[in-house]
Amino acid sequence: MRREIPLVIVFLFGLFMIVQFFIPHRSFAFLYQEFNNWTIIIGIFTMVIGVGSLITVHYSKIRFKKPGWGYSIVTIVSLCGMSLIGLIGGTENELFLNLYRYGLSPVTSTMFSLLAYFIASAAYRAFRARTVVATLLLISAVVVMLGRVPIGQIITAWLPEWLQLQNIADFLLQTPNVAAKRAIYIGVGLGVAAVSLKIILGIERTWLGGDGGK
Amino acid sequence: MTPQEWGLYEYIFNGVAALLTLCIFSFLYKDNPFYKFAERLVAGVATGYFTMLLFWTNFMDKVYDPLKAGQWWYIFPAVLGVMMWTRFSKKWAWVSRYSIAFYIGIGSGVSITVYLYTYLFKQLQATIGFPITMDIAGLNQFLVIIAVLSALVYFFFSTPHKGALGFVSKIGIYVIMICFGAGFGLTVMGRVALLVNRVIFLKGYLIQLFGG
Amino acid sequence: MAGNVEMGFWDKLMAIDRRWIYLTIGIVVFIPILLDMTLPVYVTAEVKAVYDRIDALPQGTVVMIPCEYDPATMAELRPMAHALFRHCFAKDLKIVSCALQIEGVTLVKDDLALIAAEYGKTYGVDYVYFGYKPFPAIVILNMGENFRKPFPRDYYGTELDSLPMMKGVVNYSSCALLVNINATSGADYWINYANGRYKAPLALGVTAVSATDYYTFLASGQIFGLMGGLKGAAEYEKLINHNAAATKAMNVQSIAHSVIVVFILIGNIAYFASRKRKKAI
Amino acid sequence: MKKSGFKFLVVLAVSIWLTPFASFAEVISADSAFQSFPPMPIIVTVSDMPNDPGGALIVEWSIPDADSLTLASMNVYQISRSSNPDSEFESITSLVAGSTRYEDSGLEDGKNYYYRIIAFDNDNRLAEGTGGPGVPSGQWFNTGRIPILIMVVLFATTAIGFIVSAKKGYKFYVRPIAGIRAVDDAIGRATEMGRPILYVPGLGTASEVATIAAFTILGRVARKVAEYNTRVIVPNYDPVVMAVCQEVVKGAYTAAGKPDMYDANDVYFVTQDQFPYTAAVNGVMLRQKPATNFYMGMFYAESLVLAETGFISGSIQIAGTDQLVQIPFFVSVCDFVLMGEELYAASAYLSQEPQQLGTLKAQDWGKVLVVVLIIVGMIFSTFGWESFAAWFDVG
Repeated sequence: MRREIPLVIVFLFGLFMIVQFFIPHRSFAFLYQEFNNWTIIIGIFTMVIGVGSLITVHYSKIRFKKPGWGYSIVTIVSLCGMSLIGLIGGTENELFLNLYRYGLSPVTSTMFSLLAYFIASAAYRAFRARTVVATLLLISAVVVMLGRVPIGQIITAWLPEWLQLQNIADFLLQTPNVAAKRAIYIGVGLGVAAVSLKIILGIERTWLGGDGGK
Repeated sequence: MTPQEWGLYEYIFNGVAALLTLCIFSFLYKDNPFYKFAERLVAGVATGYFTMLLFWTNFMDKVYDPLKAGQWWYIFPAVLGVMMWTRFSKKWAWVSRYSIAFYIGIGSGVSITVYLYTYLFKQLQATIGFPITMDIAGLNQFLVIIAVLSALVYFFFSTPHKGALGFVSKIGIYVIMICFGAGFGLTVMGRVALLVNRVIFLKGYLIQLFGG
Repeated sequence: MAGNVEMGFWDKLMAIDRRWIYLTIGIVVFIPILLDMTLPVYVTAEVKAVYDRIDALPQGTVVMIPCEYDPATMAELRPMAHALFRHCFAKDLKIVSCALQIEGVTLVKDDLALIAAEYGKTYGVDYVYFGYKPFPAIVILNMGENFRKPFPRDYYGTELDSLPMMKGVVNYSSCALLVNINATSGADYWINYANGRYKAPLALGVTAVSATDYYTFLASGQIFGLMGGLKGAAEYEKLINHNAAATKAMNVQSIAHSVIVVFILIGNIAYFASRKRKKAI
Repeated sequence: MKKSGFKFLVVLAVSIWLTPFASFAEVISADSAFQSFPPMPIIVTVSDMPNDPGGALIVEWSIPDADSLTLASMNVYQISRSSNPDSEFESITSLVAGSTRYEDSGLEDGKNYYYRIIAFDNDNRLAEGTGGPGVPSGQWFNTGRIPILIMVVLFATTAIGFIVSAKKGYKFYVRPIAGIRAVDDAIGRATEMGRPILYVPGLGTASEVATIAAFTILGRVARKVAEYNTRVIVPNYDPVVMAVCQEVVKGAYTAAGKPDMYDANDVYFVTQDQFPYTAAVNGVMLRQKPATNFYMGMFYAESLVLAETGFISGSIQIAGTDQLVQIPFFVSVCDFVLMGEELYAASAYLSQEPQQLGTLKAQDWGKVLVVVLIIVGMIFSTFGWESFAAWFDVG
């Protein structure tokens, strides 16, 4: 019951999804769309568990006065406040939208912009010509970095055209870059097929819990 | 930039946004109470925001409306969804495996064909569809093919990378590294742009406060 | 690392506190924004292709510019959208747009309205905005049949059929071309469905980071043009002769890139110098 | 002047030729009373859209009498549809110059449809024609996807073949992968240092295979963690992923005979928004100082933010993703990286079950096949035999 039925479910629906790929008919297209919708619906319901987990974790921090428990109050209050406003006023009300616009999105974009700093420090540390492999990584990064901004074009303008940075950068992007991506994609395609097959056949069942849910 | 007509409301909201921006930037120096505050605040706000969005748009559109419209079979996914709630109980948590099994079954079934199609066939077709001609384009195409083949060899798992195979796989990892370097270099662009945008925002707020 | 051996200058430089690097980046980004500096922009073929295709369209042709960016990615993609809107409005083309990423719905609405106002264009006559529907793949597929299928009403709740511009505009085939500005991996759906299934001519505007990914599709002919990040936007701004945000940000980028490259150089010099010293000992 | 005179002559010749087709000519003349010469005929063919769910037709047309100049002057094609050739046609769309094909959809299966195409230059209708009937229907097998079917069958039988022979005791060689071997060492290190392990399952949903692969690796990590009495922290982005991770970790503790050590608060939900999630995980890294950070599954722009913060907090870092764009950042910052396919292979490696290793062998044979196809395809394309490459143009 706890192990066999889930494995049967995975097998049946997995097999159906493979078969439907080859059957264009309306009825299969309909089922395909329905089943996709169903997974979305499961996701919607599961959000309750997610929110439950968030509250439990922070509540236990507050209750046992674990380090930083004061910040957990901030989370609980902002979660409840935002939900309440959204529940009463709907998602189109001005306050709800403004809390998103001025409370959430500046943090989102600033977190994202930290990458400008992190990229610099990562490049400083990692791009050292220790080995052939590291050197290739380093050179191709530098060429593309300079070749894609005006300065790179200015500093190599005196060279013959095919040696100018922007053209080398374009070559790197269009030849080795495209080729490596294709190879990786092909490998990923096969890898995904293999893992999916193992899941459908019930060989791979970690998702049922540790030793396959025994 | 010139100051615009702002009311108190705009000053407060933009002030909050500017403050939060600085809170996050402070993380660069080290972890501190301001960052902690911003981090915990947005965890709550974001969850509240997305939960409400899920409820009002997705739940209403995908579950409530179809059921109301008489599409009775939507009771199945709703039941599967509710079964996930058994996770709140230690004793019944295993029931949620049924829903998870459905979810994973659909996902892996779709993936086999879709990945073979978009990742294998499309890439294969793009690689072999061009003739090797005696010009720059032909040379380029030839290089692409050599590079694809050697990078593929790098990913062979069941043979030792020795001898000729070792040599080819070495070329393969070189190609892959050039690809990663190019990817890294290209990304720097976008990331600096993001920072520029935040700086422009802060500058705008300062101008607004103190005049241009 | 330090141990009882004292660290030489080069070792110290190699292990420099990352915050000095952060500080330098901060300075080079802040200062050029205050000073207005311009550097020439070089236009690549993949951006020119987009410009040329649009530029060759006769007046009144409908083009579709679906936009999928959010607050986090708007820095890169908004200038691109602006430049495209400007080009289309200047050529008296008609624009249909939608946003299949929820965080961007109001952003795109505001952006369209802003540029339309610049060119004195009227909503419903010169441009139409569908707004947002979840599950991009399904929406894109349905739009291939009829825009009215996923979007019976536009963003403002008006029925599509009552908008003068939408007369005879049915699906992708009614649009001369599609330019999808996309910050997400959702661009794949446009390639697979709009172009793959419905054969709509498609170009992409993506973030610099994903641009590498889409060169493959450019090479395979699934997309006819590609704009990557601010650079792509700056090139487009140059083509339409309207320097705006992207060109300004590009200047900062040029300097920031050079600084990062200088850092890499210093790191390598330090690395080789310290290695030499160790060998000598 | 000369050219337009010639055009007139052509049109005249065509219209004389058309006169015997009285009924056809009548339709045209009735509609085009405002112009001096009758339009050229358009040959319209309507066929069912192949390999589709139904409800769609393909309308194709050509204008055999038009020279390239006339064709170029036709800048709008108006397409209208009717279920009866004698009744009113309803305009459905107009297409730009150079179009020769339109795919109509949203139709009713089994019904007859007729199409009329009218070509205009700026003011005049230059050509027109009607075609049909076409009857839309849905197909039960997509013949365009036969190559994929062959591939799926081939791959599945090879894989199952290797699995069966593995079960019979056949041993396969697998080459060592540094990132996978590092997994066990990393857990040992955490135990020595008395610090927890952080496992980030990425931003994917539980239906994405990369995330499913991450579950498997988590299973292995959690099992070791349970054996060594360390702690594993799993912050989640997606609630379904969280549910599975909880199941996996709990199962691992149970399997190790220590079910009481499992703490549900260690496998928790953060938020379903990329950067707030990242901010929170950063917090965990800096405050809990995990000895090892695992990043397995789908990662996007947050990859470098996470990896740099992990570096700052001094953790050993092992990443695995099939998101190509992010691999460079992981490669630069992390100690070990599983690139693309290696992530999928990891589960087989870690389990060391012969059946699992069997599928790796099938993957390799898949790659051998691809290598052969590329070489053959290259030769064929170069010698102009394009139908080989076209065979892979599946829809």
